[in-house]
Amino acid sequence: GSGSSGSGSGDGGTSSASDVLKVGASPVPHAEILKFVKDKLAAKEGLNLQIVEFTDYVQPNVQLDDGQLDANFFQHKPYMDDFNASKGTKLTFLQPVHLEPLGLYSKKITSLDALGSNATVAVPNDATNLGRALKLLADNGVITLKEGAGTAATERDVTGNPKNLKFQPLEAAQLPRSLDDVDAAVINGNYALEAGLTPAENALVLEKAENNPYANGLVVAAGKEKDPRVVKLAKLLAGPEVKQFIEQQYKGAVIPAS
Amino acid sequence: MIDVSGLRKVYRDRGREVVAVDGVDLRVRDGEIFGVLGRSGAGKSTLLRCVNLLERPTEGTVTVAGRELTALGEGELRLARRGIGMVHQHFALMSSRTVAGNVAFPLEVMKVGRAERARRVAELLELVGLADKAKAHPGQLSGGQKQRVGIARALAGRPAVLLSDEATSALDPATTQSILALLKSLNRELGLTILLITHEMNVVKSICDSAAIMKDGRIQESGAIPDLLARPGSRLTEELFPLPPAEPGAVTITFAGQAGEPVISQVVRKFDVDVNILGGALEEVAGVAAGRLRVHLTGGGREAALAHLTERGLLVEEAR
Amino acid sequence: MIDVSGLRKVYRDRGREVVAVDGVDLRVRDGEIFGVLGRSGAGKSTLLRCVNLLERPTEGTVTVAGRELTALGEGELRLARRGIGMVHQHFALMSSRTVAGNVAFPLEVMKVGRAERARRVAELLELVGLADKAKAHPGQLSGGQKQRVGIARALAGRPAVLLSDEATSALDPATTQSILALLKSLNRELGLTILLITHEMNVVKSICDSAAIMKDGRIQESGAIPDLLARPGSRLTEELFPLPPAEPGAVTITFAGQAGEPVISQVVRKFDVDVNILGGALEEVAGVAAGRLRVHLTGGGREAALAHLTERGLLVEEAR
Amino acid sequence: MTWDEMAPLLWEATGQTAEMVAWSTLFTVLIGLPLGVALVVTDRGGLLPSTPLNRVLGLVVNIGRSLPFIILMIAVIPLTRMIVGTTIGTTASVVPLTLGAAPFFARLVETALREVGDDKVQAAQAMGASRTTIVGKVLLPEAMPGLVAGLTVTVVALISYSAMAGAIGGGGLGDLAIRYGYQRFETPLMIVTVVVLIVIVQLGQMLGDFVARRLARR
Amino acid sequence: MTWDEMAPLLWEATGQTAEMVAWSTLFTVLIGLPLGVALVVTDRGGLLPSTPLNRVLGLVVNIGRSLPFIILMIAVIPLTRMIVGTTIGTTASVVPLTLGAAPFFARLVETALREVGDDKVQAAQAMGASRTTIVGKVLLPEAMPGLVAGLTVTVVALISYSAMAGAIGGGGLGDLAIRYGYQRFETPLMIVTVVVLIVIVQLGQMLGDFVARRLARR
Ligand SMILES: Nc1ncnc2c1ncn2[C@@H]1O[C@H](COP(=O)(O)OP(=O)(O)OP(=O)(O)O)[C@@H](O)[C@H]1O
Ligand SMILES: Nc1ncnc2c1ncn2[C@@H]1O[C@H](COP(=O)(O)OP(=O)(O)OP(=O)(O)O)[C@@H](O)[C@H]1O
Ligand SMILES: [Mg+2]
Ligand SMILES: [Mg+2]
Repeated sequence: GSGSSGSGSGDGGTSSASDVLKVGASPVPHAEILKFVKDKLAAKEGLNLQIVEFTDYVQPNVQLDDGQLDANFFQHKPYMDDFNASKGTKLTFLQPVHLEPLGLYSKKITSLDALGSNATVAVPNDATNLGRALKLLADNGVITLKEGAGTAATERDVTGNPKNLKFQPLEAAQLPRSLDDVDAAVINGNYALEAGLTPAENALVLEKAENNPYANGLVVAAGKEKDPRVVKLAKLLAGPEVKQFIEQQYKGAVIPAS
Repeated sequence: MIDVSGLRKVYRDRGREVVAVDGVDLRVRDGEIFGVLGRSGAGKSTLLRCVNLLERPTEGTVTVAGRELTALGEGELRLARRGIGMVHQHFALMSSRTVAGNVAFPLEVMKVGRAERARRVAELLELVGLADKAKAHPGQLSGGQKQRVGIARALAGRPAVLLSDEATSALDPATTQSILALLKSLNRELGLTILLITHEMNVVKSICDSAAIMKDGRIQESGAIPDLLARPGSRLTEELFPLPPAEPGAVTITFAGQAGEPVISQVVRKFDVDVNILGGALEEVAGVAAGRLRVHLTGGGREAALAHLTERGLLVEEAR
Repeated sequence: MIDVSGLRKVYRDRGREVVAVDGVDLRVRDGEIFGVLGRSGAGKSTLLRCVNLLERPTEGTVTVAGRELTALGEGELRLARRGIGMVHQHFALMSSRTVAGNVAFPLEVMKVGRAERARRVAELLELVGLADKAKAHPGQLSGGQKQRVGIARALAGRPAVLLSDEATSALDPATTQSILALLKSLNRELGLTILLITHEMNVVKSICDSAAIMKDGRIQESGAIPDLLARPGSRLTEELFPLPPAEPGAVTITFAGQAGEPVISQVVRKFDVDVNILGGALEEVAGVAAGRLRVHLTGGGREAALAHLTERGLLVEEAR
Repeated sequence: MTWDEMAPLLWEATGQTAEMVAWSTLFTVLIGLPLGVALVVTDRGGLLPSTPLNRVLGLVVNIGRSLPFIILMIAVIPLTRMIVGTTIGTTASVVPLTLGAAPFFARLVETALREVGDDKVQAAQAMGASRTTIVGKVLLPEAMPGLVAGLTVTVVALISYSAMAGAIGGGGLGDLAIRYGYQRFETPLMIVTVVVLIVIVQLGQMLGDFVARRLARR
Repeated sequence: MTWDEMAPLLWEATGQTAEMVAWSTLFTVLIGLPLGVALVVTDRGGLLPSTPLNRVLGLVVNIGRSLPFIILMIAVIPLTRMIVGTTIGTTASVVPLTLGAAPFFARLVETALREVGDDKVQAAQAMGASRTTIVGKVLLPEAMPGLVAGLTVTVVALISYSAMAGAIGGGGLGDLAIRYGYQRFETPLMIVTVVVLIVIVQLGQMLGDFVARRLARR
C-alpha cells in the first residue's frame, strides 16, 4: 500500500488552514497502518488524513515540533523522551499502536548458546533501535550494559562482553541482507518478515510483547492532544480493525500493542 | 599618435627570465603607417601588445592619442582601447560566433545599434571579400579567411589607430594587395594611424611611411623609409631589395627617387661601358621609385661611369 | 612520388555544401619540390590534407610512394603516414609538451630509442634556430618560433615526403631563407620530395622546381617553372614578378635563362635607343636567371631593338 | 504488487522527481553559474583578481560539498522555511537539493570556463569590453559545450541525489525505490522504478549530449 | 561528550573515510578513466567510432549514475561479496562507492577529453600514430588540467558520498556526523566532525587546484 499520497504538493498548509491531518511516518509498518486507516476507516469518521513518509528518524520530530506536521507515527516512547530531553521539545506520546519485536537471527547458528567468541553481531545503526538491540542482548545475558544507559545506548556503553562480540551497526533494512556476512543480526520484526524470516520460528531470541516500553505510537506536540482530529486518529489506531489488520498483515513480526 | 618610451617587458617563468622587449622608444605620428620588422622572436608582437596594454610593460610608458595608457584607470583604459583596433597574430576568433558575429563583436562592445551593426558588418565583409561566408563558423574557414575576419573585426569599430600583427601573412599576394589598398585608403581618407608588424617586404614597400627593425628586443634602425634607403649599409634596404651574393667586381647601385631618369642607358652611351644587370629590383616605395641593381660594368670608362653615377646622387658600392 | 587523381572534397554542413577541391589531378615526381599557389580559400590546404588522408576525399585517389593511400587499410595507412612529414598551417603543437617534446613526438611514434631521439631533437632544434627554447612550452613562443617547431617536428622522422602548409608564412625573410636552404639541402642530399603551399613568391623562386596555381578548387596552371615562365600570359610569371601598371608605350621584357648576357646594354649600343628601367626584377629562379623588366625604349631604333630582343628568345610585350 | 497498484505510485513519484529536479536544476544554475564565474574571475590572473574573495568563495563551495546531504538538510532548515514556508515535502526538498548541487555545478562551471582560450579574452579586452561583456559574451558562449556537459552531469546527479529527499518526505522515484524496494522488499516495484529512473536519466543525457554536440560542432 | 571521548571516535572515523576514499578513488580512476576514454573514442567522429558500443557504454554509465546509492548498494551485493568476501564494513563499501563514482568520473573525463583540439589529434594521426598512442600521448596529456579538476570534483563527491556507506557499516566521518551528531543530538561532535570533513575537502581541493594550475600554466 502507498503511504505518501498527497505529499506531493508539500505546500506546507498548516492544520488551521484546513481540516487535513498531516501525519509523518516511517514507511513500514507505520505508513502502511496509516494507509489502512485512511483508506478503510477515516472517511467514516470524517477524518482527512495526509501521510508524509520519512526515511529518517529525526526529521519527523523536528517537523512536528515545528508545526509542519500535526502528528507523527514512527517512534517509541523512550526515543521520544530522549528527543525531548536533548532538544528541549515538548512532544507527547498519545497512543501506543504496535510493537516491532526485535529478534536475534542467524543463518549460521541455531541457538544463542552457539554464538561463539569473537562473533560479529549486526545491530541497527539508528538511535531508536540500537539501544534496544543492545538491551535485548543484555537481557539475554550475552553482554552487560553501563548502568543507566538508556535507549540511546551505543556499542560504547557495553561494559561486559565475555564472548568478545564485535558489533556491526547497519541500517535497519540492511540487517536481513547481511545475514550471510555476520554470525547473527538483531532485526526489527517487520524487516525480518519482509526478508522472509518468521520471528516466531526463526528468531534465536525475541523481545517480549508484555510490558515492552518500545511500542510505537502516535505522537503530537504538547497542547495538540485535544485536537479532535488527533483524538479521532488515536481512537482508530487503538481500535479493533487496526489490531486485526496488523495481525493479518504482519503475522507476528509486528504485534498490536495491548 | 603613439608614443612608446623606455619600454621593457620581461617574462618570468620558474626562475628563468626572457627579456622580450628591452628598452624601446618609438614614435608613430598621426596618420602615419609604421612598419615593424625583425627576426622571429625579436619582440615585435610583445611590443605591439604592450601598446594597448594587453601585455603590461615591466617598465616604460605608452601614450596613444595623447593619453598615457600606462597611467589610466581601468574604465578609462577601456574607453581608450575602443579607439584602437587590433589584428591578432593568431586571429583569436570566437568559435561560438559566426563570421558576421565575430565582426559585429566590437560594435556590440561599443553599443552600436542592431541595424547599424548589420550594415557595418556587411560592408566590412564585402571589403575583405567574405560576404559569402557571413554565416560560416571560424572552424569552417581557410587560414586566410580567418585572417580576413580578424582584419574586418579590427576595423569594425572605426578605430583611430590600428595595431596589426602580421595581418596579411596568410594571404596570397592579390588578396594582400586588396587589404593593403583598403588600409591605405582608410589611412588617406580617415587619417587612420597604423602600427604594423610584417615579414613581407611587399607590405613595407606598398604602404609604410616609416619603419623600424627590431633585434633582440631593441630597435636597430628606425625612420622614414626614403631616409633609411639612402643610408649606406641600411638593414632595411637589404631586406627590401635582397641581392644575390656579390661576385668580385660587381657593382651595387641603390636608387631612391632618381630612377625616373634613364641613368643606365646614359652611362652606356656616355662612358663606353657594357652594363649587365645581374639582379635586383626597382619599385615604387613610399611614393618614390627606389631599388637596387647589381650590375657588371665592363669597358674602359668604368671608373668614370661609377663617378658619374655617384655624382647623380646614387649610392654606388663595389664588391671586392 | 605523389599522384593525386580526380580528387574532390565536399564539406557538408546543415544542408549547405562547400566544394573545396573540385577535380584535381596532380603529379609530384620523386625528389621534386612542388609549390601550390592560389588565392585564399582556393582549396590548397584541403588538397594538401587530402594527400595524407587527414581529410577523406569525397572522390578520387591518392598515391604516395607507389602505395594507393585511399585503398589502404588502417594499419597500413599508419605505416605509410610515418614516411610523410607534415607542417600544419596552424602549427597544431601540443601544449602539454615542451618544444623538445613536440619535436620528439614523431620519433616516439616511430619507437626511436631515447638516446637517438634526444640526439635528433637537438640536431633539429639547432637547424631551426631554437636550441635555446628546447625546454619552453609552446605558449611561451612567438609565432615564428611555433612555426619552426612545427617544421622541426615534420622533419624529425626523416620522412621521404614533406607536406608543408605555409611553413614560412610567419617567418622573417632571413629565417625563411635558412629554412628554405635546409629544405633544399634535404631535397638534394636525401631526395626529400616536397609538396608545399605558399603565398611567398620568394619561396617559389628559391626552391620550387614545379608549381601549380589553384583557383576555386581547381588547378589553373601547372608545370615546371621555367616552362611556365616562358608561356605568354602566365599567371605564375605575373605572381612571381609583379609589375606596376603599364603606361602606354612601356615594354615588358621577360627573361628566362637569357639574362646572363648583357642584353640591355647591347641593345642600347646597337640600336640607338635609350632604355629607362621603370621597374621589375631579375633573380635566379629554379636554377636559371629569370625575371621581368618594364622599360621605356625611346629612340629611332626602337622597333629593330624589340625585334632583336624577340629573336634572342626573350618574351617582349608592348603595352598600348 | 500488481501493475495496477504500481502505476499510480510510479506516476506520482515521477511527478515528484520531475518537480524536485526541475526546480533544483533551475536554482542550481541560478546559483552555481554565477558562483563558478566568480571563482574563475576572482582567481589569480582572472578578470577581477581578489585572493581573499576567491578563498572565501572556494571555502563556501567546499562546505556545500563536504556536508553529507542529511546534515546539509538540517543545517538549512531555517533557510528552507524562510523560502518555501515549510521544511517538508517535495517543494521544501528543493532547497537542500539546490544547496547540495549548486557548489558542485559551480566547480564544473569553473573547469569549463578555464578551458576558454586566453587569446579570446584578450581580443575582447583589446576592444575595450567590460568584464560583464567578457563574461557574458566571451567566456560563457565559448565554454557552452562544456557548460552543457557539466549541467547534464549535475542534473543526473540531482536525479539520483533526490532519492535522499525521502528523509524529509520529498518523495520521488529514488525514494520510492528505497521505501518499497529496500525497506519493504518489493523487488518488482524497485526494478520498475529503477528502470524508469534509468530511462529518465538516459533521456536527459541524450538531450544534453545533443545540445553539447550541436554547440561544439561549430 | 568530552573531547577525550570524541577523539578516538573522530580518529577512527577519519581513518575509515581515508580508507574508503583512497581505495574508491583508486578504483574510480581505474574504471572511470578507460570508460570515459571509451565514450569519446567510440563516439561518432571519434578514433574508433562504433555507435552500438557507444550506446551500450553510455547506458552502463547512466545506469550507474541513475541508481540511488542505497539501491546500488544492494544491487551489487553479489559482486561485493565476490570481490571483498563480505558485503558490510569499510572495505565492502568501497565496491558500491566505486561503482557510484566511476560512471560519474567517466562523464567528467569525457567532457575534458572533448576539449582537446582536433588539430592535435590530427597532427598525431598525420605522423601515423596508433590509437593507443593518440589516447595516451595526446588526448590524456592535453586534457590533464581538466582531468585533474574532474578528479578533484569526484574525490570530494566521494568524501561526501561515503557518508552513505554508514548503511552498510562503512563508518567514516559522514556517518559519525549522522549517527552521533544528528541522530543522537551530540551537536558538538557533529560540528567537530563536519569541520574535520570540511578541512579534508578543502585540502583535497587545494591540492587538486594546485596540480591543475601547474599543468595549465604551460
Ligand atoms: N570544415 C569545413 N567546413 C566547411 N567549409 C570548409 C571547411 N574547411 C574549409 N572549408 C572551405 O573550403 C574552402 C577551401 O579551404 P582551404 O582551407 O583548402 O583554403 P586554402 O586554399 O588553404 O586557403 P588559405 O590560403 O586561406 O589557407 C574555403 O572556402 C573554406 O571556407
Ligand atoms: N608568455 C611568454 N613567456 C615566456 N616567453 C615569452 C612569452 N611570450 C613571448 N616570449 C618570448 O619573448 C620573445 C619575443 O616574442 P614575440 O612574440 O614578441 O616575438 P616576435 O618578434 O613577435 O616573433 P615572431 O615574428 O616569430 O612572431 C621570444 O623569444 C619569445 O619566446
Ligand atoms: Mg609575433
Ligand atoms: Mg590554407
